[in-house]
Amino acid sequence: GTAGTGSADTGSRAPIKVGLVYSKTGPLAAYGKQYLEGFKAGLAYATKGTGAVAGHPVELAEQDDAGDPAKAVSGAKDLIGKGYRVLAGSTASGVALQVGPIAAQNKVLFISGPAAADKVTGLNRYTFRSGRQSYQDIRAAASFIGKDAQGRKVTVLAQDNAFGQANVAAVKAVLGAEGATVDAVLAPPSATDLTPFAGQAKAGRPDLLFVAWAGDTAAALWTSLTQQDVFAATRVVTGLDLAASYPLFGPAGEKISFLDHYFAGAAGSNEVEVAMTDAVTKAGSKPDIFTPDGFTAAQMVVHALEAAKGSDADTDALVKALEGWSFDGVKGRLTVRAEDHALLQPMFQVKLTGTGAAARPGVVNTLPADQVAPPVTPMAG
Amino acid sequence: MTAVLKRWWPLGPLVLLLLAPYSALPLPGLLDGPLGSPGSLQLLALCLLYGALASGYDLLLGRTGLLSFGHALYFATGLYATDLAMLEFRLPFAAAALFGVACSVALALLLGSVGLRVTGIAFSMVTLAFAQAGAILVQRNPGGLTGGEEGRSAPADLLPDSLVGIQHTANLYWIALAHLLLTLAVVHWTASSPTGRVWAGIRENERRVEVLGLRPYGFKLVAFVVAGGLAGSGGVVYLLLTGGATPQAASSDATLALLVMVVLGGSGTRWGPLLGGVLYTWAAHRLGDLATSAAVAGLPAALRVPLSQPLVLLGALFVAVVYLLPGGMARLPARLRSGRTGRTGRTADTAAVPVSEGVA
Amino acid sequence: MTPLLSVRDLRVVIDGLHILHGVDLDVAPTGVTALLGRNGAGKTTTVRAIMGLVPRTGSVVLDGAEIGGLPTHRVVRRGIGYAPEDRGVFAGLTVAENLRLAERDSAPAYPLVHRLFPELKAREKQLAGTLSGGQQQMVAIGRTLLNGNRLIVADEPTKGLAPRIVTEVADVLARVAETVPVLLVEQNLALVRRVAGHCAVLADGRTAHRGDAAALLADEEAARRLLGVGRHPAPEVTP
Amino acid sequence: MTSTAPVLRLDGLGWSVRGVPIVEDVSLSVAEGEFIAFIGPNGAGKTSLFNLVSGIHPATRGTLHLDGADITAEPVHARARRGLGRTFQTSSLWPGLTVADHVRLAAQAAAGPRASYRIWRRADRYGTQVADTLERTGLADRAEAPAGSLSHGGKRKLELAVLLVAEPRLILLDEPMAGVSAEEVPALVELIRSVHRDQGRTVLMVEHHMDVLLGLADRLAVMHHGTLLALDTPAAVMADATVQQAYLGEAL
Amino acid sequence: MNTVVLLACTGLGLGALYFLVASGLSLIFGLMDVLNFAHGALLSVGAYAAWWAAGDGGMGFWLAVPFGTLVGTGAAVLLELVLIRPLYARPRDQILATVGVGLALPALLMGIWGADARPFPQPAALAGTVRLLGAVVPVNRFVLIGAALLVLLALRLFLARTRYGLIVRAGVEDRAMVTALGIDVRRAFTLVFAIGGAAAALGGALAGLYFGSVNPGQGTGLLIFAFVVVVMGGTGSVTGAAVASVAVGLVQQFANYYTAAGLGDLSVVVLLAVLLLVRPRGLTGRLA
Ligand SMILES: Nc1ncnc2c1ncn2[C@@H]1O[C@H](COP(=O)(O)OP(=O)(O)OP(=O)(O)O)[C@@H](O)[C@H]1O
Ligand SMILES: Nc1ncnc2c1ncn2[C@@H]1O[C@H](COP(=O)(O)OP(=O)(O)OP(=O)(O)O)[C@@H](O)[C@H]1O
Ligand SMILES: [Mg+2]
Ligand SMILES: [Mg+2]
Repeated sequence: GTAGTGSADTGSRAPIKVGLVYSKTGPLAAYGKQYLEGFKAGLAYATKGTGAVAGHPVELAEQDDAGDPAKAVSGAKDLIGKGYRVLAGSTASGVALQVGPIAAQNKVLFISGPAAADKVTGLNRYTFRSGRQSYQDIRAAASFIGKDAQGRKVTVLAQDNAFGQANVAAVKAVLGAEGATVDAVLAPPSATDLTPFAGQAKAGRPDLLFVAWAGDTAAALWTSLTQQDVFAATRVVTGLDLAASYPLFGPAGEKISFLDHYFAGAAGSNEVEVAMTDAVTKAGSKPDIFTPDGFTAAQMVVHALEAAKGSDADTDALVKALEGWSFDGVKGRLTVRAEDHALLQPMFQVKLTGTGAAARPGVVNTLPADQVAPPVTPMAG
Repeated sequence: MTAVLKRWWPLGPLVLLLLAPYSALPLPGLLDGPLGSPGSLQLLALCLLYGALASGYDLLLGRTGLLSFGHALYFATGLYATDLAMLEFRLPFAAAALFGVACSVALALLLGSVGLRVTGIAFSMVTLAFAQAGAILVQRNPGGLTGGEEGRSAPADLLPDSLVGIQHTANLYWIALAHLLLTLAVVHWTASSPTGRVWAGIRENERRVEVLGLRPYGFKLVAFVVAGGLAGSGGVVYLLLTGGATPQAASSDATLALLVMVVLGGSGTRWGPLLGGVLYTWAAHRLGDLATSAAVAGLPAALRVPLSQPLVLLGALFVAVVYLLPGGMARLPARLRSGRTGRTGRTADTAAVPVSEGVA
Repeated sequence: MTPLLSVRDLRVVIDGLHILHGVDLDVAPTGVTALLGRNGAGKTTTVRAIMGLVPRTGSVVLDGAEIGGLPTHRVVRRGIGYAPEDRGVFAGLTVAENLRLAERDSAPAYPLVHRLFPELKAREKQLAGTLSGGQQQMVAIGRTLLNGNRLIVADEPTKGLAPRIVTEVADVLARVAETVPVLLVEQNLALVRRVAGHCAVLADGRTAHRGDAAALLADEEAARRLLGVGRHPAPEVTP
Repeated sequence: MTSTAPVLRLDGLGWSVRGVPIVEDVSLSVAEGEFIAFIGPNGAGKTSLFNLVSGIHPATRGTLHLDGADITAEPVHARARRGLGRTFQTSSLWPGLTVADHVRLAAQAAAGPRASYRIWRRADRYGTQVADTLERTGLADRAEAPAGSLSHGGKRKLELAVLLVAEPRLILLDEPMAGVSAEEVPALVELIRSVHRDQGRTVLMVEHHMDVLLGLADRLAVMHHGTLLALDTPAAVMADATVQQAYLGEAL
Repeated sequence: MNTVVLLACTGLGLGALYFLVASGLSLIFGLMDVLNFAHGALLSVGAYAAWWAAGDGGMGFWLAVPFGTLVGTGAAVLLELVLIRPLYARPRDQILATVGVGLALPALLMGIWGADARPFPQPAALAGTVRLLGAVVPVNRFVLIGAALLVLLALRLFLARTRYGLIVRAGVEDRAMVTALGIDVRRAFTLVFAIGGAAAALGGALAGLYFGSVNPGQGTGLLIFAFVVVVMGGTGSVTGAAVASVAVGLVQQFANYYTAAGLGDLSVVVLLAVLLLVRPRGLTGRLA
């Protein structure tokens, strides 16, 4: 569906078409909504409310992928076929990893969204990202172990799927290199009774238990960890998800050390964050974990187009403009690393106070971008 | 005159399909963009692919009476085996495709020869079990091969240049169309072969076939393997169309979708599964647009909420077809012709006599 | 003598196919009324239409009340016991369960049934699907006898029964008919001759003849014309 | 009837279900071209015996030889391939297939499994063979009707047609006349007679119509409580007082 | 040792959950021959209704569970009256209609309450743990086991003490013949569907307790194991389903823990395939 949202009063110049391929429906629709709101806010902010770059109005087209890569590829092909040279979106990693190559084959710019897979970084010349990646999560988690990791024991509790395996590998790479012993308790992704795994994680007596968990069994996991009294035995670290998920931690919430990509107000109200919050609030919604990903994507698009004087014809010029670009984003200072298009950004250490519906996050510590930067991956194609 | 029309009418739609890539006809509502545009061709190609897959699946369901809940496994095998042959063995595409289809056939032969030892609902559940095992394996990402829930995208450098890039979407469309024609030819030809005649007998009353001196097992296995091979080749085409292998292809939902397509169109009919596959795929892609359109957003909540979920619409559509068009859409013309709707006395009275009664 | 059941202009169309085009039939308030006709004449369909098992038009009046529009279970509850042509036993249920399903009265007549068919008592726990053909037939007839019915409809009840049992069933029917009228579809004309008072003959979905059974069977010419048989009930085979 | 080696030989054949014997110790030799009729009260085990011979149930005791070969352990389809054909007491057909398709499929199956595995060929119509059989069984005018819509008598005829087109050497008929109207009986009897006399097939038949049997059968086998009570010429059997009492009663 | 005890207890709890989900399915499948693909959706309806009642409805857990069960039963009756009943003459279409409902209902729930899991209220009495031979076992597992036993007992009584089981079993074989015995078979079918739906909804509400949350896909996710259990147990045998549930729960729990790659669900699948190949009619050997 094409939904033109550019402002019409910017003169007669040809519009620039930007395509968004993201989850409008399906299991990730909540993320998709945040992303879209963020993007719109970012577009308004970066174009200073004109909705136009160098006099060319920016026209948005949305394609729903419903979380299905096949639909995403069809949507992307449809947009590219209609002459769109700038794509953004991808709420799910599977989508980003399928759409990225399509963008490269057709030499169009693609800015991946909340998809966290590390593989998106360095995927190809034409693919960028506007969110954080798993490696940055891991680095943030590692920060909880303090300065000296030597001889400490770290256990990763994760699901035995690509996401979980990647997390284990990353923790081994990060903390193993610093001298910690890292082991993993991997539960089958479909397991519903997690009590034994909670028990197993506790029995290993780690100094730090890193929980990398996604999906519907999260509540069951936190219940099991509470019931097996894991919090008394070790420090538990995990990533904080969107606001709707806070109550799922139950009473465990206040005992967990969270690493965080973003929550509303996390950045301490810098000018950009205020702009985003205002815009999103005005649109009748609230910023959440992935709102900045949309906002940042819009900033990147506008910057690239500005550098090319409002033309999207030369993709290489757009790529050039973005590589190495450093700017003020919602979370603070962001840098697009030239070598592999990783987005260097700060991360947060967070605590929850209150339980259930009353749970509120608060920043304990802001981790500077270079402390959580992923290693450079060679560009694949 | 009408006899000629009756025999040759499929040529009409075929000519239309052959002309599609050269046409700039806008079909507002049906397609988002003109007929020959890459986006439309991509969607059409997917529709044709699923039409072919449903037709191949109906070889089991409608022709032989085998209700398999695991057909997606052979589709996914063709898809992943081809992709991995390129990624891991660096085989060129053609060789990888052959390898992929061969893998599907081999797997269908292996699992079919085990699963067909039981009949009825037990067979359905064994196929479901095998397919579920396959889906779990793909999800588990063994040895980093399948990429788990992220999947693996196809290596563009090993694909022929004429199949890469948006400007070549028409080529993908031709491949999907060719695959469809091949599938239809195989299905129709085999169904009217001596073996197909035995399939019909098995579908209606398996024990009675045995009494004629034929062992149903072998014939069912042939059907299973042919259908598995067709599904595998569908997997290859899917790889080209979507540029990668993702685990959704192996899920039990994928088999269920095939089942829905076949039933929508009309199981056991010549064109029904094709029709069902095309319609379902089209609806699955286009209903999303309807669901998220501005027109829906303006409705009151009681209407907006169901309408904004494509699956609600699809489920409701499916129920409506089952309910109002027994036998699927392909039987609609016949029903209209006979001028009577609603009465289904014959289907009730001629339901297969259970074997236990037949030998009482 | 007003008939117990009277059927007028009964028509049945299945899948656009006209199967009955106007059957008229009276069942006498006592004795056995036979429904005769060649294979495919429409006897079974007539009976099924009376029972409401196929869509039908026309009138069916039982004891002065129209039952032509009632659903099957209501028709049965008006007091009609039905033994269908294919016996209609439930293969997956035991003999006892088959009988238990048919109970409608507070005091079902098990003694009667068990006296007539001791086999059914002995095989109570056997699955009806594994009964021999004749034993299944006993179940079907037994079910109609359990309740105090006003009318019993039996579609070829002696099919597949051994000669001795046929004789017994004939006796049973004759005895039952003393209290409850019976509508009997039958190919065995010897049996018809023995038990039936009235008869109706169907041909091609229509009533071709109504009258006294014995008279019809005695009239060689009419019997040949209507039923295609000569004097002999079952044909003598010339060596 | 030449007295060559028996076509079919049963030795002490028995079948029991959960310890209850249904068929007990049946021994019998059937000569080439012979016609044996089976009678006996309902539940005597006639159908069960046919099920044992055709392989629907595996025998729990004894052995079976067809043309000298031991077939006791062979499955249904293998026995059918040796030329054993049967009909069922309750019609057992393919309700959705047309009458002609039934006969075609049977003809194809009779040509051996190879003929049926030709997935790349178009199914031939077995023209004259099929037409002849339909003609012989009086089904020609209903050739394109689905079997499910046939009347009871039609179904019985179709059972026979499916059987006959395969030209089996040994034929088992389970109450082929049951429910067939009196008018049609002579034609069916004639059909069975011609298969037996003119084509020289060996026939075993269960039937309750005594008068039909008497003109057809060479020997009469009486079954009672799962055993073979008597096996003799029709005249001798009919004279037997026990048979009279156990089975015939007062003839109707 | 205490790991074994823990695995056994939680495995039994899991088996109880499977039984709660599968019992209604088994009843409907065994008696009505409808493989009810909407069963998972009924489960979700029960779960969401209980969740809503406990939260927005302000009923508290102990009222919310019966409320959820009631709503699920209502949904089942509606489903039967509107969709299943008109399709009595077309058994395959009945199954397909439930497939459609199974697709649409969870999507509708998603449309109303979103795709994300919602925390399910845990009454304090059930949130704790019990020490058993050194293992710390969550209390709610015992609640599930108790509920499963009750449902098993109730269903067995229903089948043994009433004529309905008989009517419906006969009705599946030959509906017309049952009506020809003077029985209104439709009422019996609706009743059975209602009971099956009630079992599903109760299972859904208690699944909320088990998972600590509800989400639209929960019911459908459990459905596949419920199928496995029903088929393994032998169609229509509630007791068989109970035995199979326990077997599946224990195998899954032990295999998940002790095999390196967590092969719990794979081993269940293999178990099913092997069982069916050895005993095609399932544990109880009843005919389908
Ligand atoms: N469901 C049906 N669909 C199509 N035709 C049918 C159907 N039921 C019956 N017929 C046809 O209607 C005619 C009458 O059938 P019916 O069974 O009533 O005959 P009948 O007199 O009982 O014969 P029989 O002595 O063989 O039992 C037959 O020609 C039969 O083929
Ligand atoms: N699977 C089985 N389990 C238990 N008993 C069985 C089974 N099959 C058959 N029987 C019993 O074996 C006996 C013989 O049955 P069979 O069908 O062979 O009789 P029949 O001689 O053909 O009788 P009819 O003339 O009535 O058809 C019957 O009493 C029947 O109930
Ligand atoms: Mg009849
Ligand atoms: Mg018999």
